[in-house]
Amino acid sequence: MENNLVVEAFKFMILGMTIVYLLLSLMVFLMGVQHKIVEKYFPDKPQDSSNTTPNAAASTQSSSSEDNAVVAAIVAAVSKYRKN
Amino acid sequence: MENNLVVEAFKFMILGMTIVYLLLSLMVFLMGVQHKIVEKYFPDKPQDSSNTTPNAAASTQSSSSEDNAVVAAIVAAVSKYRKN
Amino acid sequence: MENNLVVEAFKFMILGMTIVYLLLSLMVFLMGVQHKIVEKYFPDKPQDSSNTTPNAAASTQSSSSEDNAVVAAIVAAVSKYRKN
Amino acid sequence: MAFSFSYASNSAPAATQEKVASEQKVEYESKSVLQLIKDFFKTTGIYAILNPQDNVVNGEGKKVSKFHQSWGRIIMFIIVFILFYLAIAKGFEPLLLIPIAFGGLLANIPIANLTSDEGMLGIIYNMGIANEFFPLLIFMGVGAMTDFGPLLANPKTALLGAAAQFGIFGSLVGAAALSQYTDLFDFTLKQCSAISIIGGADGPTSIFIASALAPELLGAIAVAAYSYMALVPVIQPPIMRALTTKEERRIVMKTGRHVHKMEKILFPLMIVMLIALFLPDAAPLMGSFAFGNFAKESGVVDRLSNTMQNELINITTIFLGLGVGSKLEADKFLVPETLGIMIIGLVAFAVGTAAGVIMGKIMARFSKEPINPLIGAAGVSAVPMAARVVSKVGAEERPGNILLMHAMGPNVAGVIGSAVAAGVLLSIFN
Amino acid sequence: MAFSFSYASNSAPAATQEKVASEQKVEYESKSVLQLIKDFFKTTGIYAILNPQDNVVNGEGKKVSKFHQSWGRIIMFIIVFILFYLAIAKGFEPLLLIPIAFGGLLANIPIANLTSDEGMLGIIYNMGIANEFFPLLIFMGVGAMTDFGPLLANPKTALLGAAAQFGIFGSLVGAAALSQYTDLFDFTLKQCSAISIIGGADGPTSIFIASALAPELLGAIAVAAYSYMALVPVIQPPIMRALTTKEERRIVMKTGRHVHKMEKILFPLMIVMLIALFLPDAAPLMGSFAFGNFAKESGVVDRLSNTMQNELINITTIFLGLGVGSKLEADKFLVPETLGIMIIGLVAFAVGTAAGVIMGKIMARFSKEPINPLIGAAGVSAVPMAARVVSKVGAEERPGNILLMHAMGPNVAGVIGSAVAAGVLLSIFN
Amino acid sequence: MAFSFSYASNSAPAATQEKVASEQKVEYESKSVLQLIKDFFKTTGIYAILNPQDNVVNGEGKKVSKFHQSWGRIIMFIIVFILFYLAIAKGFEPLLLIPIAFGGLLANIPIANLTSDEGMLGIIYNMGIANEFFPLLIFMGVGAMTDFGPLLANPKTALLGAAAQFGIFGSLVGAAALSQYTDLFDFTLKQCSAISIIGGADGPTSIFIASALAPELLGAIAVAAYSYMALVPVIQPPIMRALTTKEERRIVMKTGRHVHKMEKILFPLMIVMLIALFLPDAAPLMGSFAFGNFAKESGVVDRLSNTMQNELINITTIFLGLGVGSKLEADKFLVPETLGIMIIGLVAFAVGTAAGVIMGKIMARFSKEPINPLIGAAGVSAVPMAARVVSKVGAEERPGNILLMHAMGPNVAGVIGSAVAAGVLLSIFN
Ligand code: NA
Ligand code: NA
Ligand code: NA
Repeated sequence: MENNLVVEAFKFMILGMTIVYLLLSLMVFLMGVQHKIVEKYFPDKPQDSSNTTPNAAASTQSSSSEDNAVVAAIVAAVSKYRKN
Repeated sequence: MENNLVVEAFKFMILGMTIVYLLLSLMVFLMGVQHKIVEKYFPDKPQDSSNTTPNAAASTQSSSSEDNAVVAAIVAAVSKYRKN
Repeated sequence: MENNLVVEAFKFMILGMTIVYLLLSLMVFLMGVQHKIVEKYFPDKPQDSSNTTPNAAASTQSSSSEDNAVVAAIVAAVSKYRKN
Repeated sequence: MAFSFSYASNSAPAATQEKVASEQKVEYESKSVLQLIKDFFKTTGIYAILNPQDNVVNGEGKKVSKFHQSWGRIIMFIIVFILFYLAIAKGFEPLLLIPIAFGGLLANIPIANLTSDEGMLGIIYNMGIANEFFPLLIFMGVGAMTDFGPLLANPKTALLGAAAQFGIFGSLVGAAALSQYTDLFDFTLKQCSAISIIGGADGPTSIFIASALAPELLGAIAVAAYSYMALVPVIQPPIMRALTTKEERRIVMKTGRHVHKMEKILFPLMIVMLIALFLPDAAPLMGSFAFGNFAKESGVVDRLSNTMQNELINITTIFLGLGVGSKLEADKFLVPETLGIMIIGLVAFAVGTAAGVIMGKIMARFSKEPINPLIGAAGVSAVPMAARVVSKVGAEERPGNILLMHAMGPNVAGVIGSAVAAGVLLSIFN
Repeated sequence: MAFSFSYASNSAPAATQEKVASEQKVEYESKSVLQLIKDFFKTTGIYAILNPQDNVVNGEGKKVSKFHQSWGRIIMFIIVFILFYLAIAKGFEPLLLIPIAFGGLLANIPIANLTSDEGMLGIIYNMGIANEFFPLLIFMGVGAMTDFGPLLANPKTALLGAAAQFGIFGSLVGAAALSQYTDLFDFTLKQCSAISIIGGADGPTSIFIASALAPELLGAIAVAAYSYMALVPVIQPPIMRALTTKEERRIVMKTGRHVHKMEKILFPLMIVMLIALFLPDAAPLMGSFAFGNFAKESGVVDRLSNTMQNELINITTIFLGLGVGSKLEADKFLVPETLGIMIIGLVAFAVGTAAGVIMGKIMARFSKEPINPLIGAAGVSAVPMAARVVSKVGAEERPGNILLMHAMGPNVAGVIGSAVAAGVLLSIFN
Repeated sequence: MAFSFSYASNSAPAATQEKVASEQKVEYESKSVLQLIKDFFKTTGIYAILNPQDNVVNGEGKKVSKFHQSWGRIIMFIIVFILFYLAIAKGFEPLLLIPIAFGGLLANIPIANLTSDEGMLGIIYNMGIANEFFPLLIFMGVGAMTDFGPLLANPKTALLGAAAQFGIFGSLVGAAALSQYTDLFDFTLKQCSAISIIGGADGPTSIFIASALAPELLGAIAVAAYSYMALVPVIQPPIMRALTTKEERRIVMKTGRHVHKMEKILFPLMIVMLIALFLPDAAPLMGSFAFGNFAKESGVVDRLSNTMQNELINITTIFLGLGVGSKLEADKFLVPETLGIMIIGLVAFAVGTAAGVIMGKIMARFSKEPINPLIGAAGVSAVPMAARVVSKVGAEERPGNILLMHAMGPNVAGVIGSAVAAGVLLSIFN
């Protein structure tokens, strides 16, 4: 009645890694398509430079980043108040 | 068994508009009474000028107002911290 | 069937005040022990001066403290943004 | 008997634990890799969309037609993408349309069944929409943001807010007529009432009433209400211009009087007492609204007032939006009734605007002080958008004529008027 | 049979949907306009107040007397207006009295029945008061706001916080005596215990214990607790002056020692371990409190600590207040017991203050370092108000003698002492 | 009969009230002071720990062994103190470990039974963990904090995030082998799957899957997941160095291209559509994540996006931590399975890292542009810690070589990859 767990788990691995790779490959492909479409129909207006963003992404989730200067923080506070 | 909807709806309209007008008229009347009472018993101390307030009311509910200067925002931040 | 409430309440008082005193005395004792342990194993690095803290404790729970200067508030805002 | 014994001996743990244990027993049957992949494919959304089944049920256990399982979902995906476009590119009430549309997007994902009682959207819906709680929290926050100063400075403008409620009752008659005399729609009186409240131009009120009177129409009503509120700058100006002369639109109004702090503190209490005495059915809505406003004007609980205006309303907005969005499931939204709701809602809006402007003209005639009839249009609520539109239309005719402050009076009165109208409708059906 | 068949054929949808459908069937009977207006008038609050009925039930389905339907509501409206006045004009603990009183205002609106399980206030009550959850969240926030530095600098002042709990137990005996020997009140021991905790001068503790031991008295206990906490500057000084000599009040205390960060981090953990080992019945209260304090002192989760001190406590305060206010319904509040609660609560407060001061005098006699007996009064809790009052009374006798810091020790110890007393009472009845 | 009559006559009130009344009847039997103290001593935790009983049940009504009542609790206290130490002194994911460990501390207090359905921790658990809601709110907030710019700038790095999921599936096989071939552990396939997801290095995903597939292992899985996420800087570098040459680690990557705002707005929608079409079982996780990200990138609902990133995620984190901590009760945590979970989790992490790095080497070989294989290690998720570790290890070999930006691509792709893997596992068991 009980299955051989290892055999089953191995099948899961094959299924799982296949799906993960397929889906992320499809995602990679679609990112490319999307990039081309955007490039064509939205010629580059004010661009976000991706160089600066990772830092922001990195700092948000950690509570220990002390990189921001006082001025930056005030600007952030101010912009928050503006937005609200 | 089923009523004529239009006739019923029409009756609702008569009832509804009557109540809306009555209640808001009563409100108007009471605002006047309240004004007189307040004027009599609370001679005008520091007054809120209603001229300035609509703007505030307008800005709070929208997320797009960019009227406030940086200074105003800092003051707001500061006063928030004081209050908390 | 019904007890004499006063007698019962009196017993509760004896039990209650005994436990309150015992537990808080034990707490006092342990605070002393803890102080000695900390003093021994954590020779005094940057110390919190307890002189200044009560004020902070007092002000947080009330909404009426107006002691902080504008500068302090900005610093607080800034440090909040840094922490987040 | 034997089974029950062995079962008992295997599962010392209590109820909860037993359930887990028994689930684990039947958890999984061995399959070949090929079978596994085949089975996996059957759990994909694309399979579900291409192969609609007979026995698929929605979050409420109701059967879903094959159309709603396949093309229906695709159409809904297109609709939510249009809503995203309108919210982002056109600035249509994004604070609510984005969560609602995203909720709609998630609700239409096949297989996942996120709108069931155990699903993410169903949990949210049951948390605060089924019981009508979230709209009240929104109203609390809106109350804490509202300044009744302009209304108190010029009380009689409240009558403009009363007139605009004709949008609600007029369209109620219209909806009834469509149901009675056409075969297209077959709304009940309750449904007609829930739909007509769109004319109140007040999102939370619409959601509150729809939850109470016609939850099956909630999605369409909410989308219509917020869409038309966003369309205020498009819908209102032509009506305003058509009903007024150039001279009327050029009227300059006098600056309002000073309003004492005490008047502002007492006003929300007066409102609650009025409701308590004359229209208890509006008590949840007006009570929440007045509580928020009182917290703000009292001046002694700024912590709470700020929380209502910010964190609490924001969190609630996120949940309200997603929860309402759960009603954008294809089988609930893609029904003929939705079209009716859209049409009636639009008419209600237009009629409310017209009634407000006409009332403005009447008041202008009989008032000693000059009144610009345009401010009547703000009576439909849609705070503060409608008041801004008034100011803009007024300034077109006479640059520098700032009507914003004067329009805020009818505008906030419109919120009260809509809640009163809502209370009347509830009282009829209670 | 025929009905059941036609019913079934008309309502393909599942359970929920069927309910809606059947409701719609009986939704509305045609009426003349006159009848409609008459019926409407019967749903007004003024009609309900002027024409109390026999079969009116409150939110819990309990019958409400005619007095409580009519004059009762009016008296309650007056009472909540007085509470508003006290909160705004006199600054009486507005953060809780305003939501509580507003909840009471809404709870007494006739017809609306906001305190029923489906009503706005009933939803809030069941969300976090019936299960005693909200007071714990408040305690978490208070813990995150509390600085145990002054207590750690001078541990033996904790004994002053112990002494002040005599207010609880002394008034427990008093309440029992009133019940036993007078016909005015007839409190059970559980009720006596719940009432006497007012002497702990700690709002959330009072609400927590009242929910657990005597939910039927919750409204009055909460109002008494917060009112007397607000009255600390009025109640305490005369008692303090009566029990101390001018010389004693002039005593200057030495500046406390420095407290190491590590002591502050360890303290909340020590508290939890003490409670775990000796008084598990106080675990919810002290566990929440210690969690908040530990989050703050650990220094590594400022995000969470700030959230506890701000958004979370604010949101909870709004709900706690409204939910407690739901117990200010006339039929629950306007009962003889309320008067008893008010009297016993006041006595409890006074006795607690006196016990603290007397303990202060005893400690002053036996201590090597100078102790100003006034700081004993801060042992009743009511953080930080009681400590401020001590400082003020001290400064009256000797300007510049700042006792605030020294009074904070007994003050925060009083919170612990009250929670311990609460735990003992719970342990007796569990 | 007589009793029932007198009972009825004494208790006019309705159901709820009657219950209170009857409770009060039996509330308390008179006892001597000595008996009272004796009884009190029996309600202390120290008595419960020293005298474990046969019939003690945990929060779920399941019997607790004598070991788990006595030594078990003491061991758990030591474990949570170690967790506190690691969180505070070593900075191990304090935002989650501190609430989890404190929840564990409270859960192990004897007598108090805080994990029962009426207890503080049980209330929290049922509020949002039993129904898997809290992890989704966390994911919403994480989505609102995540910037997909680096991934969009270099899409193919997503494949590194795919490779690292081998940690999940590899350790699933390992867990199955341990269960099949050893007598130490006896995990079911569901349990193996829930455990292996630790290799995804994503806290909310782990908790979500554990709630769904193996709630009985939730505590251990959550602690393992967050502990190993915190240990990323310890676990990963040796593996990274072992699998790469010095030359490979010194590779400098080109600066990414500019990413258009529109790409960022469309990306979360693309993700949802992919999930809707191919993996609906991942819809709750990826839907929440995409909603948060869409709210942020849309740029028109900053109020909501900020709320998700701050108040909402903070409040949820507090509750999620305490709720998960409730599963650290001795009788649930001190079982052999926990050891197995810790071992398998560590292996999963290591294997995932290795798979990512090896995939990095493969991609480096076939790519036209230079790729530093170290960035593959970031594919395990653990955002942003893993990316920082990559940057640090890279900078050791070539100071000034900032890989952070390049590692963020696989890092965020790892989050998606883990959610996909989780969805596949759920789809197998649904
Ligand atoms: Na309106
Ligand atoms: Na106290
Ligand atoms: Na991952």
